[in-house]
Amino acid sequence: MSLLRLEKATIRFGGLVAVNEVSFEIAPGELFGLIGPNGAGKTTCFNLITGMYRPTGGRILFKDRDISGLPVAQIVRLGISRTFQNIRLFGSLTALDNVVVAAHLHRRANLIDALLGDPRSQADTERLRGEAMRYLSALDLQDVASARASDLPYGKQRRLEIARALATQPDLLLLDEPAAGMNPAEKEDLAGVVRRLRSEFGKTILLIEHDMRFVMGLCERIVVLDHGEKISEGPPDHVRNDPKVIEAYLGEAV
Amino acid sequence: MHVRRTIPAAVWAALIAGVLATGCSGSGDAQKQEQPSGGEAPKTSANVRPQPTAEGNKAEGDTLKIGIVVPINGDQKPWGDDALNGAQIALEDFNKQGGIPGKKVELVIGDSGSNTEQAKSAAEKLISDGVLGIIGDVTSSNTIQIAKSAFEKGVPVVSIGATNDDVTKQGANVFRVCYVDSFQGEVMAEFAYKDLGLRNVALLTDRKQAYSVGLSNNFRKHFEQLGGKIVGEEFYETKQTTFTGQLTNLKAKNPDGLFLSGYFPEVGPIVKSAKAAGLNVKFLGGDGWDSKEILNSGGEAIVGGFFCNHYNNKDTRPQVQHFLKRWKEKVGGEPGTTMAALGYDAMAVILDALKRCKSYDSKSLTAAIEETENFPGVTGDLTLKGQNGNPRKRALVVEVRPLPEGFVMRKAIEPKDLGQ
Amino acid sequence: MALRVRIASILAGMAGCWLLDVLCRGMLRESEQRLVVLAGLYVTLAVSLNLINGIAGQFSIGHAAFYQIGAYTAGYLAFFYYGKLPLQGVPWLIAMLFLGMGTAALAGLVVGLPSLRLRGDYLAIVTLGFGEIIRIVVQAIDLTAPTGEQVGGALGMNVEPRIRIVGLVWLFALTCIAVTRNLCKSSHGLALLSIREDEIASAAMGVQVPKMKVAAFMIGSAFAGGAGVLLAHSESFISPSMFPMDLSFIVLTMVVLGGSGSITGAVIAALTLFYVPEYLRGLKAPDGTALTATGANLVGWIVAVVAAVVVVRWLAFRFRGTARQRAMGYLATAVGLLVVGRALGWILSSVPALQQAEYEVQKLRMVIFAGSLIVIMLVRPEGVLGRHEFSWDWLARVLRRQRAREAAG
Amino acid sequence: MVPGAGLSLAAALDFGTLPSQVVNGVLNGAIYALIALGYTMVYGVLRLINFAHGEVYMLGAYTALFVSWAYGFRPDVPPDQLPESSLATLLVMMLASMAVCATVGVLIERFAYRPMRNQARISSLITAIGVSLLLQYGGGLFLPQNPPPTMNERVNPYRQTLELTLVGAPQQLSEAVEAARREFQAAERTFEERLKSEKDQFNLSPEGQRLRDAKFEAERRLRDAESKLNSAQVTVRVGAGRLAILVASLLLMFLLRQLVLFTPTGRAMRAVSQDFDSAALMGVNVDRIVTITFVIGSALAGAGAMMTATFLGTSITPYYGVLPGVKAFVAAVLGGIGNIPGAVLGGLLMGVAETLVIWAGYSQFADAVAFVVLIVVLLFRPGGLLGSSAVEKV
Repeated sequence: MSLLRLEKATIRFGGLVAVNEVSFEIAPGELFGLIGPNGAGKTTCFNLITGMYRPTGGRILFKDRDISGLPVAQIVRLGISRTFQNIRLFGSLTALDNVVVAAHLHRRANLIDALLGDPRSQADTERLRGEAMRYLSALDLQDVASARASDLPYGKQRRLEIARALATQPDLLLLDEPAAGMNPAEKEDLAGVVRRLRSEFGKTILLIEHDMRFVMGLCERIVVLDHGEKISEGPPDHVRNDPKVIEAYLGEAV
Repeated sequence: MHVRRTIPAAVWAALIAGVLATGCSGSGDAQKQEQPSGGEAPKTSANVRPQPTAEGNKAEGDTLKIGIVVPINGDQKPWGDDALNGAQIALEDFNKQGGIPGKKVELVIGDSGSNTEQAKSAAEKLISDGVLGIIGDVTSSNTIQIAKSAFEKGVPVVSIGATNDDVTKQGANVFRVCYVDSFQGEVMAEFAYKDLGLRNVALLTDRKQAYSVGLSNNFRKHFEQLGGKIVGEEFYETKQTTFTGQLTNLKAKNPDGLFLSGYFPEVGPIVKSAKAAGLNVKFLGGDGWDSKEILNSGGEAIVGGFFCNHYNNKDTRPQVQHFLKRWKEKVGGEPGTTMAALGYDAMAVILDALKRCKSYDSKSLTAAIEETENFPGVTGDLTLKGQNGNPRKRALVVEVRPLPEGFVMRKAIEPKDLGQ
Repeated sequence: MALRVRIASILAGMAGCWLLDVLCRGMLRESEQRLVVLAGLYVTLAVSLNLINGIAGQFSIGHAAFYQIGAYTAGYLAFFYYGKLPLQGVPWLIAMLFLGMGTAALAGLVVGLPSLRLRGDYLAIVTLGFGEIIRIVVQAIDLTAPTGEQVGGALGMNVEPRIRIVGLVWLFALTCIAVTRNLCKSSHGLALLSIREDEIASAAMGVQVPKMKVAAFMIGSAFAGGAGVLLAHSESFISPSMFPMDLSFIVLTMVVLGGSGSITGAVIAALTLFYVPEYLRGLKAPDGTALTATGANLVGWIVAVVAAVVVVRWLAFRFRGTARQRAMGYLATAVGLLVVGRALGWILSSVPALQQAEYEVQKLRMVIFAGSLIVIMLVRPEGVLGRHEFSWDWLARVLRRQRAREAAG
Repeated sequence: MVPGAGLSLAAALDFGTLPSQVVNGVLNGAIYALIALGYTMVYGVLRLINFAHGEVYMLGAYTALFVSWAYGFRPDVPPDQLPESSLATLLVMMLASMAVCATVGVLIERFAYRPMRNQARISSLITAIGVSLLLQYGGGLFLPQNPPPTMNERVNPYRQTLELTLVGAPQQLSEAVEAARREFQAAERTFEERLKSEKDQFNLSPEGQRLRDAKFEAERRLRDAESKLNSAQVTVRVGAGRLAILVASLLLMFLLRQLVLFTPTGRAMRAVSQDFDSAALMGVNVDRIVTITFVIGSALAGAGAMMTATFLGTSITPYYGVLPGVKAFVAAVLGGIGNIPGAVLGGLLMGVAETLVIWAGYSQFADAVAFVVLIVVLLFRPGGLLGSSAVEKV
């Protein structure tokens, strides 16, 4: 059984076909990579999966349910969460509150309780805070819990995004270039974190990355996109030696 | 879990009950204050005005304070400034003639800021500062607010320019020196029907002004009673700049005359563009027209129009000539609007009453104002005695002539001419 | 524990309002009581707009519309039904309060829906337009009273009965504050804040953005509507001219001036902006006559204020000193303002034209109001309180620090 | 008036006046368009709703008025002593008010908006509201407004009305009009004769009254005949001055578009409107560009104010700019704020929508219609008619 399946997913913006009939499958528990040169349609692919764009063709199935066209918030509820390539934290909220917002999916109090300041809502908020703190610790951010998100250093912001995505308790976690702008040591660190996400939290992970070495070392299976089309799929070794992939990347390099 | 949920609900129930409880106790007092004053009960019979029960203010020391509430900020400022100047001239005249021996009359100014809320604030401030009486405001909607506060406190109000009929129904302490819209509407309806021979008239009403809406309604009522026909009514709002749409509609209705119940800043341009739209009809209006500015803004088109006014600069009555002379000395030029003369009269009426007062407090001032009879005001001889606060005085029908002439008095209509 | 604190604070709030009511009735003149009522209504308006504008980040500049809807719900219902139902006096007012809140909340729903598609300035202009539409529609509705009188429309209408209870108005304001504060403290409030920060990321975290936005609009408008009901019954008269576009701007100004998103700030700004023009109205010279300013004085003060703004801005944004140095700087600027203003006025009074031009301060009050608005925004763009809130913890912290300092020194 | 009497007056729609009403709408819309151009310029570059734009416009109207007074077109001068006006007079008035407005605009930008540039947008909005209130109430202290002055109509050399007959009428109708006119003239002459022997024009003898009524009867018949003729032929009347406003707004739209699209300054403006910081890094002098934008935007307000003050002749008060300011802003948003042809399109559309509602007999709702149109358009095109509602990049 596959957790996520793309069936000829397609999206056009005017005349531009950003993603063209891309199909792949992710099994539960997999660490899956999505690579490709700039403008290959990787982030667009993420936007399709998370419901930010509505596909113009094809289907996207999550746990065998067609999710194409559902509102973003509902897809999150079904168990897909993501980070953003250009960090989108809630800048003037604290790190902790950022995570609490994401954890709110699992609150029990309703809006009326909140308005009346019902103890139930207060207890609920406290519980969410505790939960959020747990995710912060998991990513080693407990020290900065009460700092404003926009005041954090870049690396911590990246990790806070992951913590925040984790707090929605997804089955599938989409990471959009988590290692962008990091030095090799930080990347090594991050790779450890990603592995731990799977081992400790049991998440399935789909990640976009530019850095070939990072992806090859981390992922079990990789899909390569170029100009919106899938050009290769398979384990790292297969992809590395695929002439189409080499051409795509070399073509870009030249 | 269930228990925890019910407790706060109970707390909230208690809170709401508490609100009701505090509210009730509060209202008890409020009612106690209001009940004896008769509340709104006497309103059913139109001719009996509720008597204020409150004592009102008493003069302290040798200063007699009179309040004036007029707009000296906001878009009604031109009227407010005129009325204020008029009132100040009246006070100076009064002092020159000896005033009240041993006493000093002081005019305390309150700004109504051209809106009802501030008019009320200003009036209440003046009342709590101890004024014996208030004059103002220049518009009906503001005056109603002032009258409400003054009624509660038993302080007399002499309105300057509130022509709406309802204003003086607020209480027996409310008076005015201008005629009412139903009189004005009737005067113009009579004039239009009988003197001008108009049969089909269209109305153009400023929907934003209570004054204009009321005047149009009154004109319509009386004109239809006389047998005339209102062929159409269109609306605009104060500060609009284009009226071609409404005028094109009205032209299609083919009227003999157009009754413009609004104020002069819009009336001038309306008349001009009515002529341009090919409406060659008689233009009629109310006292809102009165400003020499309309001669400029209405241009050649307004010449030949008629409106109802309180007084006329060319009037040979000594009061008018004296007023114009004093205005020239103090302010310079000629008054911009009719509110100047009305402001003078309002102040003069209250000062005249003050002179007749036995004791210097609001109550006897109210009584003295009520006793005013044949007072020779700038805007005509006016009688307030037994008139429910609305003066018995004449109205003038004024014709607009080209500039050197300006406004020319055509007809003076006394209440008795209309069988009143 | 928490429950006991809650009950205590609810009781304290009610007791406070009752006390305020008693005090007002005992010590204040009727006109001042009315001002206290209006101040309470402005506080309610500012706090409820703060919920929409500051907390949920939905740029709304048509708040007067909801105020008007509440007021006219009360007005129309009183016109048609008062005296025909067993409800009388205060219970009637309470019933109206809930009905007014209900209709305003529905209107909030209507305005909230465009907010799903529109952002920023586009939403702002839609809310502004909504306010104008309501005003114009109300203005076009004429009613005929049983006595045959014309009411409604531009003529306005009486609202029976007249009920002015300071305590009730402030209890309503306190409820509005409490509800907003409860919301802010809960995870729902965080969800709203996250929408203000980044709508897309917020949705990606599973926040039901449309629902929350509309909810914010509905709650905020409901309280404005309630305030409208209280206004109608307290003034006992309503007309469309009481709800102009400017009113929306003033309320918006209160929110931003206090610090967008800060409830405390909204309350403080509402009180200040309401009372300052009233205070200027009553300003008198020492001898009791109306206070006037000569042209020379005016020019002197204007120059001094502009200079002070420049200095304060420099201190606030560029100066890298300790807080103490900065505070001294502000103090010096204030003293300088007084000295420079006085001195310039004195020097300029030798110019005859400036000396002869005299203005009554009453006539200047709106100018002073507008001028101070600009000055405050220039000196402190994030609003007086920024995003800070008053809390007992904060007060305790400040006091503790004070004590520690005393112990050390 | 019974409830809803205003509504019941909405008689059957009169399609005879429809063409003239559409023309009226376009001409009214041109006024909105003219002011909206300035709004949209400033917004396009700064993303700031310049609430003080209406007040700049007001100052422009006062400037034009003062210049006309300096030319001798004072309101208290009898018509026969007024000087002759010409295009040159109008141009001087326009240049003066453009200059004053540009100066004021630049001052406002320099002292009120520029210090706020790095702050939250809503803070600068409040500053803008403050400036707008300050100019209104400050203007109330110094500017003549008692009574509110109007431009003397003699300033405008183009006072005539152009009449355009779109569809001709049958011969016999115009003959009937001629016959009625002759009858009326005869009746009028008889009455005038009689009037000479009357003492007072308002207290006529019975015979005089009969003749007067006969005159009115004839006049009414003439007007009936005329209106029959009018409904048979479709005539559109256009004030020459108002036509000038339409031409000016179209011309200015074209010029502005050329400026923005094809000049280096325009290119810099577009760069600044995309991104302040990047534009600055690319060597664009941002402050200079913003100043130029304010100069152009405010000068446009000045030109618009001069034309409306002269050609419409409404009273000028310190609140002169409030309503046009709001309407123009709505027009700019309707067309897609920041988009120059959009501002003109939005203005024209609003004008036509308002006039059509008046035509349908609901003039009390005319002011609300602009907003209804706006809301409906924005719901379907969230970026306005010509504006691009850019998909936010994730």
